[in-house]
Amino acid sequence: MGRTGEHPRAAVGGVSVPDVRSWIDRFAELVHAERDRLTELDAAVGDADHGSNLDRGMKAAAAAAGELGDAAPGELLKKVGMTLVSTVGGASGPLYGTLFLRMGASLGEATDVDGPAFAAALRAGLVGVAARGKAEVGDKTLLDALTPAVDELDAVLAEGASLSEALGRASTAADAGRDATEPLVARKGRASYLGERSAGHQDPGATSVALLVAAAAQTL
Amino acid sequence: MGRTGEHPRAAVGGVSVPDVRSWIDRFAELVHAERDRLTELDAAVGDADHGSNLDRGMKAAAAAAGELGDAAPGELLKKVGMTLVSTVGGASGPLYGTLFLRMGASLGEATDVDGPAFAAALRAGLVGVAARGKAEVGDKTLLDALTPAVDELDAVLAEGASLSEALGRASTAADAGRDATEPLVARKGRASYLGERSAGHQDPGATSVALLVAAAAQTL
Amino acid sequence: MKKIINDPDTVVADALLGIEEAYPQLRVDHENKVVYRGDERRPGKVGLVSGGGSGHEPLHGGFVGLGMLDAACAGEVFTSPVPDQMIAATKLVDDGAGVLQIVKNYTGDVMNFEMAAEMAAAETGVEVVSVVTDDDVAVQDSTFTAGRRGVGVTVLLEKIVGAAAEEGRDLAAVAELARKVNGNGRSMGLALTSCTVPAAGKPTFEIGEDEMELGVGIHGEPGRERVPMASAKEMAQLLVEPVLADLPFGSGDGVIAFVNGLGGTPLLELYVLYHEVRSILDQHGIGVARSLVGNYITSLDMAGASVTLLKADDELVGLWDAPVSTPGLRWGA
Amino acid sequence: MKKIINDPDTVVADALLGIEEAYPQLRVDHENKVVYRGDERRPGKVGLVSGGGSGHEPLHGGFVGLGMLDAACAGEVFTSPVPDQMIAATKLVDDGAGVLQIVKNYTGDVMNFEMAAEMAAAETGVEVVSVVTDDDVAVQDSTFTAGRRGVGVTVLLEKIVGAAAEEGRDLAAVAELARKVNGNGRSMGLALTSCTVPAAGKPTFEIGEDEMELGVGIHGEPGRERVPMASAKEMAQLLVEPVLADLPFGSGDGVIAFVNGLGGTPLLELYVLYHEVRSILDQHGIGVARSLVGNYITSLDMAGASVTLLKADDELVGLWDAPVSTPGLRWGA
Ligand SMILES: Nc1ncnc2c1ncn2[C@@H]1O[C@H](COP(=O)(O)OP(=O)(O)O)[C@@H](O)[C@H]1O
Ligand SMILES: Nc1ncnc2c1ncn2[C@@H]1O[C@H](COP(=O)(O)OP(=O)(O)O)[C@@H](O)[C@H]1O
Ligand SMILES: [Mg+2]
Ligand SMILES: [Mg+2]
Ligand SMILES: [Mg+2]
Ligand SMILES: [Mg+2]
Repeated sequence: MGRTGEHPRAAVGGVSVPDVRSWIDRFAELVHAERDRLTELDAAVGDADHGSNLDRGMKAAAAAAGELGDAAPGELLKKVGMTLVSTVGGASGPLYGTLFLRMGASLGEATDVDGPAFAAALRAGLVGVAARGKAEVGDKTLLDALTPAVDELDAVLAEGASLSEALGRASTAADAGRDATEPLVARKGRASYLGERSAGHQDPGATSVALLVAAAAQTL
Repeated sequence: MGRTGEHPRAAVGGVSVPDVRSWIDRFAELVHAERDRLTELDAAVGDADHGSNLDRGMKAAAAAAGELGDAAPGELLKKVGMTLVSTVGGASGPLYGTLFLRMGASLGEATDVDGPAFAAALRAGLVGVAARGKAEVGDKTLLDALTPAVDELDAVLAEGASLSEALGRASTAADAGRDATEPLVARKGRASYLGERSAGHQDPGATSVALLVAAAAQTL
Repeated sequence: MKKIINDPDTVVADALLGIEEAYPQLRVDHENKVVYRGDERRPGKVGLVSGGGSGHEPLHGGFVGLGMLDAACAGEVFTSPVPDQMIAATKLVDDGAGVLQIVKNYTGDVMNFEMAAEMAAAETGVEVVSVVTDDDVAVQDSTFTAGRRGVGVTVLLEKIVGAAAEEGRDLAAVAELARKVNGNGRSMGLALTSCTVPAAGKPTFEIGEDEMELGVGIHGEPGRERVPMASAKEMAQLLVEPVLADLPFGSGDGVIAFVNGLGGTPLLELYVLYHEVRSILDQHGIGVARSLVGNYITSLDMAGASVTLLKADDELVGLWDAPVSTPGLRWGA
Repeated sequence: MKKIINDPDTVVADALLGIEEAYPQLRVDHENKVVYRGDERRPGKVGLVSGGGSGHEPLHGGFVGLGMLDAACAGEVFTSPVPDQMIAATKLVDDGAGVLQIVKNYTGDVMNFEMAAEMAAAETGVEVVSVVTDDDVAVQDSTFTAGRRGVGVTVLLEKIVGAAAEEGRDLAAVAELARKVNGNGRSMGLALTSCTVPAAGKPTFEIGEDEMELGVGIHGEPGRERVPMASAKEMAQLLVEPVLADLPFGSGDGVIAFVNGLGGTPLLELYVLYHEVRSILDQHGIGVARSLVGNYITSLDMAGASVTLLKADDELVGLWDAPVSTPGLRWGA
């Protein structure tokens, strides 16, 4: 359920452009607040830059979203995706970029975005991320938080719940997925070079994805 | 006064080939015994290799002197000089090498080497060293021990003393010259880069020269 | 951390200013951090673009020039460049014959170059083909990992494929050659010390005075194992044997032998290592057609070295010998 | 101490084996530790011989080849070679036109080369002329010291004089040119860390995380002073200003600008420094005719850099541009 926004065509009960802006702003805030924690997690299994990568990117993305004038939600998400691709680099740039770009493509120029349309867009993003990274659930990547969240969102919406309620349950699923990465042995990304030694550490990307879903639950 | 030697033409009362060999052997022994001390002194003001440089060279020189068959003292000294030049490197190689080469040249093929002839050879060596290194007394170099020793040798011989006695007094003069290098500021060689900071350290080269003269006093 | 820098955040931008000033034949697009050729290029030549995180100099910017790369994208230190950079580079170097991207196999690099190729094709219609190098035998099981890392072979490939492009071969032929080079080369490295990333300010890993990291990656990634410090002869053994075990370098085969310094190791030591590598190759009856010894794909200030062997037939040796004129490799021109 | 060596006592001999194997165009007289040209030399050319302690690679052995040195004598690490080596080198390279010795100004080097020249003249009748480089402005008062040390100018001199010898100039002309180059060049270096001599096994000097040695010598000799760690911009100032103060580099003069790494500093940082050096030269209105950036006269694994400026007229620039083909510097051939 969207908050009341100033956009002329804000779809009450759906996801409006101001809603998307709030989501992006909130995610940027959470990433900034958790920046050091994300980087610490990456120091243990990767190269200690996930927090700074995503913070740099989300700052730029929030600014770009703020500057974009009259646009549909899908266009806004595309802009966010493009900005992330252009500013993050590393593995998470193309992955987060693809997520938002595919969401944007899925929504197209539609101005009325209801719960199922939003969920479909998120699944399109998930499919894009999986294709881009060629990872599967269990490989100890951000897919391990994103996949259960998208599955839960679909399931709860199918029960007839509101988007807001469904996103709340999806956020819980994302957190659980994030926690479940700890014992896993990484099979993709930089952490995979550690082999068995990657077990015992929570995946940084799954941790930031949990923030993304939490931000959605708080704002949409 | 030479020890009795096995050389057929050993000049009793002068310096024979076996005497020269004894001198060289004794100097090599002293250098070997004081190797670490010489290197330590060089560590303080130079590059920590004077002991190893001279030990390597004198080992080779003593061996070369031992191998040389029938020869005059001057030829033996030349051989020692050549060997030092070829094996020591750095500053002390050419300096010690020149000292012995010039002594050898001064004595030529003479087989009778009396005190004055030996003293003249040593002075020729000193002149050669000074020319080679372009240093003066007071520059904190081996000249600060060698010059007073040669001066004292001449003076005592002029009084009519024996070579052995004169070398004993020359050795005392060399030791005094060596000790006097401590407060000096180096103006030649590697130590000169330290400027004022070279004061307060005894010069390694002057220290090894004092061993050279002591060895002469003990063997000739 | 003691480094000759102004600010960790500007080190790459600052270095690009220096590179541009040091080499009048190069140009730099500072906005996109792309180093490219400023000399006259052969018309209609396939464009060669590479790039990656900075900190491996002379790779890649130092290999731009006649007979090697046409452009190189400089990412932040140890961070893949973004697609915008590759797209800018693609536009700069395309002359109608298409562009080959040379990509070292790291997740970030592969994905960013992949997106760049898609976007360049969509935006500009330029045909872009990517070839990935993955020669680091330290990564043993590529089914359960991101795959072998691209290391030393990248240097040899950029030279050889650069010569082929200069010869006028088309995009398909150049790409096929690149895959051949990658398929015939293997590498392994070891570290005596860690590198220090400017932005991190402290060494990437801890390592004792009496141990070395065998199979280290060029970003300080962990290797196969920690082993005790050893002589140059033993190090050569530890590096060459896994390389030989991985590809059937048969007796009588010729190789291009490449001993690479990781940045903090003096040339004097690399020559000592090279001699030991040669001795082992002699024992195996493997002839050395060409040699390369020096710091070419580095890991900032890391002390250590890697060995790359490329099985080389007459074609590869001929292309290796062709003229090249870049800051990092130059001969015949 | 962590080094890629077999034994500190054999490190130079072992490295010479590697050098010989890595560069088919070079030959090595292992008994005398002399690296010399194995390619066809221009008949009747003045022979160019240099040498010095090892540990400064690529200097001098890496500068043997067409258009540069004919032979280089490798001493033990940081220890002057002995006259036998120079005599052997002289005999190898003399072709009737005499031999120029290029000697860095250190007491040991100067005396050993001097003896070699005398002995070579006596033994072989070859005419030998020596030129000493002494460009290190860190040594301020040469009346009370062994004089300024020979550092970066040596590299530029070997290249320029090598070109003149290749052109066919006679011994007197080549020696005069060498003195001109030395007279017009000045250098200054700084160290962030000490080097470690293999035989010593521990760092030559202690230095804190927050300080640097300004004016350091290439054997770790003390410099002008210990100063606090600074930015690349400030370092450039500290190096360039004393160099400019020492020689009347006037506004409008052109220079060959050389930023040299001491062995442990990555190329990335040298480019950052080079840009800052250029900015200062710009401010002084000093044009840069040619640039050289890299590790050319090193101090084992020392982190740090030096700046050399050589006031260059058309003659020097022309000779700089002439073809050269050595492991360390190569172009036009
Ligand atoms: N192939 C992949 N598929 C999905 N996610 C991946 C993949 N590779 C890495 N990741 C995610 O990216 C995160 C690391 O991101 P980041 O540190 O920003 O990039 P880099 O590894 O290039 O430094 C990992 O924690 C993981 O969740
Ligand atoms: N120009 C010179 N004249 C005379 N003696 C010198 C001169 N330069 C250096 N020395 C002597 O040489 C000694 C150092 O010898 P050594 O350590 O073997 O050589 P290096 O300085 O080349 O390492 C100094 O202690 C000093 O006595
Ligand atoms: Mg990371
Ligand atoms: Mg010494
Ligand atoms: Mg010495
Ligand atoms: Mg990264």
